[in-house]
Amino acid sequence: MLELRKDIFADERDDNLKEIGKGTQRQDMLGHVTGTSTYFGDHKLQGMLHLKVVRSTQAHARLRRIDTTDAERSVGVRRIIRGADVPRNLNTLLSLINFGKDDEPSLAVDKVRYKGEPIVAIVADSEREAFEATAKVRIDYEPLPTLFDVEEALKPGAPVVNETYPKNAFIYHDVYDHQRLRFGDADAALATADHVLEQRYQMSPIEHAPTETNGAIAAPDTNGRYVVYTSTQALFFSVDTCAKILDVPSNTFHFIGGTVGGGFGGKVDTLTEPLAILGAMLTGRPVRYVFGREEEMQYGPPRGAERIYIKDGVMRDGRIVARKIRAYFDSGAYTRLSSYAAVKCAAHLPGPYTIPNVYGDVYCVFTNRTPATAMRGFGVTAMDFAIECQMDKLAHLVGMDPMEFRILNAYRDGDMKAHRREAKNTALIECVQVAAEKAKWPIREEFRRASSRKDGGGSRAVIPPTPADSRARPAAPAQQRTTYDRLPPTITREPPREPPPPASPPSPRPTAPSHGAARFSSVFGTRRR
Amino acid sequence: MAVTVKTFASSNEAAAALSSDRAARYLGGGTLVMRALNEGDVSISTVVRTNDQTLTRIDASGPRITLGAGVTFARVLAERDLAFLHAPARSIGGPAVRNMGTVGGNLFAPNPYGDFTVALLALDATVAVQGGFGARDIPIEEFLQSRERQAGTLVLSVSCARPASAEAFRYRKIARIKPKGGSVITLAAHLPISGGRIAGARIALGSMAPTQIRARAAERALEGRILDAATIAAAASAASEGTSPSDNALGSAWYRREIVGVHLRRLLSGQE
Amino acid sequence: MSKTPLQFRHNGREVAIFVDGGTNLLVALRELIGDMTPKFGCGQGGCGTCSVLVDGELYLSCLTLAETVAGRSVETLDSLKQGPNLHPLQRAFADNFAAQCGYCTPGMLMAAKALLDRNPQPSRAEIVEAISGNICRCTGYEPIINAILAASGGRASA
Amino acid sequence: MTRHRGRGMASINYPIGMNLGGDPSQALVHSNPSGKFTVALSSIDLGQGMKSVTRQICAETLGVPVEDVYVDTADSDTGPHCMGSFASRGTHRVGNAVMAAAREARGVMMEAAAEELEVNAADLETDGRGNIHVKGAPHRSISTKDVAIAAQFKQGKTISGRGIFLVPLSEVNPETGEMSPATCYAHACLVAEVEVDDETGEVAMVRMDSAYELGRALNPRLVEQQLVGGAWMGVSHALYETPEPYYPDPVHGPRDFVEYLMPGPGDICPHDIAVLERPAPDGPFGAKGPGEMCANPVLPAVANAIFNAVGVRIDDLPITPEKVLRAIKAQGGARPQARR
Repeated sequence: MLELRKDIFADERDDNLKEIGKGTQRQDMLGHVTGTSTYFGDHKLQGMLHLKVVRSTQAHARLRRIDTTDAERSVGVRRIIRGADVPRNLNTLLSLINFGKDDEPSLAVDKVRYKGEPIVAIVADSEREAFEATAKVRIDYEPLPTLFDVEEALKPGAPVVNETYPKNAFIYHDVYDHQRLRFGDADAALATADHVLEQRYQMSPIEHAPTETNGAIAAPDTNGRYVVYTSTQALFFSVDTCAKILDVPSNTFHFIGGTVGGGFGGKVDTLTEPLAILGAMLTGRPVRYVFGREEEMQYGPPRGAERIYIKDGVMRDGRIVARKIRAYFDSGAYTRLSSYAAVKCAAHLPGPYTIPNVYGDVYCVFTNRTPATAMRGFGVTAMDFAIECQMDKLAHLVGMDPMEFRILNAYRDGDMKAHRREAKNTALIECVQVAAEKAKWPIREEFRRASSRKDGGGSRAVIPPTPADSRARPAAPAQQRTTYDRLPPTITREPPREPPPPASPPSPRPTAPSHGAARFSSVFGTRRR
Repeated sequence: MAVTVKTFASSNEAAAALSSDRAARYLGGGTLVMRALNEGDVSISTVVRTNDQTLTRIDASGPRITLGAGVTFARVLAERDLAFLHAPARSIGGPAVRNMGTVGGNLFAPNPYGDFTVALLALDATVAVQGGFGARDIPIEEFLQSRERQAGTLVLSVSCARPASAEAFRYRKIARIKPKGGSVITLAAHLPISGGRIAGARIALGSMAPTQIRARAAERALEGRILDAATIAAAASAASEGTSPSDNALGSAWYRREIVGVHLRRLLSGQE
Repeated sequence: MSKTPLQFRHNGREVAIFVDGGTNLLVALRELIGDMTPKFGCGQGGCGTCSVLVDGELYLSCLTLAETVAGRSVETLDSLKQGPNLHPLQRAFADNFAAQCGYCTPGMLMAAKALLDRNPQPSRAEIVEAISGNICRCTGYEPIINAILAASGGRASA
Repeated sequence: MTRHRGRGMASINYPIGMNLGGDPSQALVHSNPSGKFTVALSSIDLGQGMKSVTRQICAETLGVPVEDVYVDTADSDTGPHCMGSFASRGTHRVGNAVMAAAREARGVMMEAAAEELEVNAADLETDGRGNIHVKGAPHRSISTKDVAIAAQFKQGKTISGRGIFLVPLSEVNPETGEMSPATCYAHACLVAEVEVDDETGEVAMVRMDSAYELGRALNPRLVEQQLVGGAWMGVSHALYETPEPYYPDPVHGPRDFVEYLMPGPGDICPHDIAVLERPAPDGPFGAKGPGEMCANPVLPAVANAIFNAVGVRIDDLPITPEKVLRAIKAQGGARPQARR
């Protein structure tokens, strides 16, 4: 079922190693099959309390009043935690690497921006008692108009989801509401292409659905420290996030994890740790906060949806001459990690192919849904779906075998990629050849002979003249603080920017396409010349 | 307030406890009530159960079979005399759910659950319930139509006539996931044959309305006819008539209407 | 809060505990007895990570009211290993690399044991049916099916 | 009723490590007095095999058997910093950090052995079975255990090493998107065969054939785990999964594993895999990282196979029976394309 093709690229490898390359048993297998691998939830602590959160029933609403009077009197309740109890109740995950602005409270204070947003946390003796108390919290909502579509969100006059980003889009480089990629002159090339195909692709959100839900157990330790058993996928990321939100030095915490029941990207966001620790700080007792399955599925972060428009120009012989892409990441109500994925997505354009003219705009958009996060293939999975469906359509359009079409356009060693770095160590062609062979999918001799190590570079290594866009109007001021933040504003420094490149000499405007050129547009539902 | 568990020796006492306490729920196999408790449903504060042996009795010897409400799907599957109910029983959950889930509980399971009940509806079953005012038998269709109001009653058993032949009763659950998946739609057909013609056709559908329902238009298309291609086609094209499916995570109302006839045709003509 | 006394056999050993009303068997096993091998995956009956055997039958411990096992025998994964020796199913899961994150593994093994106890030489289809109530998010199921085939003396289909 | 078969393919690449770099990971390696090694990490094993693959990297680099190495994850008091287990960075970033730490520890171990054997450390080599001997003179040998004892109790040396791996952060040009997103890329091509029911829109997987290029399969069994499980997830994303079935309308979100659809053990198909290894110049032993990219080619390959089977293009994931059926009806019936 798995075959190692040692014959390919053999000259680049030393296969005479002792441990590397062996199918050694997993270090954790004995623990797994005996049920003795220790996950965060397997820690049993004396006097442990249970934390549950009250979640918003509204997708977008102002919070007129939060009444916890009855909940406080409920049997078994040890502590009610509200936004004001969170030392720094505004954070964005990537502030740890200076990317983006704090935009998300741990507990909502004056407004909720997605259904399921945590408003109040309740720490009680038992889960049942915590549940009973959550049912007694009364919240008075003033519903606000909701936004669920990424393109609607970008229209002028759309309701503002997240006041940190008043245009409902993440701001890149303090200037743009999208990340750009510009390589060559895509419009000019599209105008001279034999065929132009424009299509729309949509990926729905995806839930990570690990069999172990997100959770943490925090307990007071000696010397004023807290020990935290956690399901996090990123231990120090979580430590530092908790230190920031709880406004204490990071060595206040002793995080223990490392054996996690599946993550797939869904255990990076550090959602349970800060509240569990805060609960332990406020009660002096161990506190456990674990997502239920419905919580995990609906209010645990998903991989966000993406909408992608691709417009390609292809010649009759199968060469793609231009690829123009507009992509929208649906980040949900807060940034989390989608902003970063959009940059990764831009870098991924135009897929593993050498195309001389590439144009990309990638947006990270805010809507009133559960904030999205990373997932296996983050920033790339949906784009690969769009690009590879598009490749199949293009091959069909020019009457080529899809395998041969891939090999014809594949990037090779020495080619210039659209993000202006040389392609090295490429192997797409060989993968296509081997997959064709395995599937008994016939491809012609010249394509069987192609190689990633041949015929790249040269004219394919050139950075083409790239016309400069007219510079967009600068967006809203970089720093916006909201009522959540009790600290004086601090300026988040973006990495210094290079000045925009000098405008290339404008390339001559292309003439009308040659006769017989077919142009399709699934986007506008028209077929035009 | 913790949950109070009340265990009674007889179904009478259990029924009385159930009908006297709005916050009480009867615990059968646990697949509904324990799930609700685990998920923080604080409207349940009393769990009523009984060890009454009559609730777990199976009477499958005669032409009319009776299943105690507490009979599990695994027990139905273990009973050779209940072969006609094996397909619906096997379509419930995975093995653990079949070991736990009960015939009585299934009557209360909302969409996308409640597949066994679809079979019982096609078999014109009778539901024996014990309410605050004593025991009575209710036709299953009536029971399902008033299911919302049955929360305070205790189901004792269900009974139905045994189909005349294996051919006369057919069941199919359409699920996205195999072998264990939630119902997109569920179909059961009871087609007694008298003198070569269908007499007393019953077609029951799951996930085609808020509760399991009968496809009366399809039944009419079958009634009194020979089960040939034309009859099957007529029944299939009438299958969605009178249904009111909803959108849910497993499929849309549109999709359910589109495929119900296709699957009824396949079921009646013996196609995969 | 009143507690209910509960006695049952846990992996062959008599245990006596006090449970709160409504406590499920999973909580009783993990928090009151300290057997951490059954896992919480959903509390809804949908994932099978909490699977145990009650009188030899596969049960979802999260949906089992603890007091209903009074006087009965409950077996968890902790009972499989006999001293230092792995059960053939455990050995086969290891040999077939049938675990990644390992979280579904205890439930999978119990579902497999329930099958093999009754049907020592199951077909592939019977194995698929037997593990159908257990979610694995990592492996794609193929190695698990192969492991159970191997443990029953069958040949892996790969 | 007709069921139509079709085949489709897709080819992809995938960047290894956090985009733009700037994502360090550290490792500490030390020996106990018996010559057994511990690797301390704060990286996470989510099932992908972090503990196992770093264990093999450490053993290979030290020149000791894998049984003599134990990897400890993740404790913020004892494990040095790691950015986290995401972005296909485990094997590449953490692997490199472990390699660096193991190299340093090996240096001390060889020095200590040299002192015991009264030779130059440069003349020594490890046999991978727990012994160190003079090159070309295997009888002049000392066990790693004896070296560790000597280092600890006689020479006063710690056989230990520190390692970090950092790809420096790349800037992004706001106008052109010029950047250095990754230092190496994995590759794949996958062929999917499906069967489409033209009356119900249901799609069943028939088989998959694939080729994945991963730099180096450090442990082929672990690679197989990722590729088999990852392709299953790809099928799941292509045909089943969504927490918002009516996106962008947020209604009817699934609440449990019955409503959240993922292929069951009865929905899987044979998958025949070839692994290619073109070592990454900066990968540990050339390795890249198979864990994330393995799902990606499946989605478009399945979509393209559906087109081949019935002639409809579904550009909207997941490709549910409803979407297929609507498209077939809109087209006036299935239009099977040329068999591939």
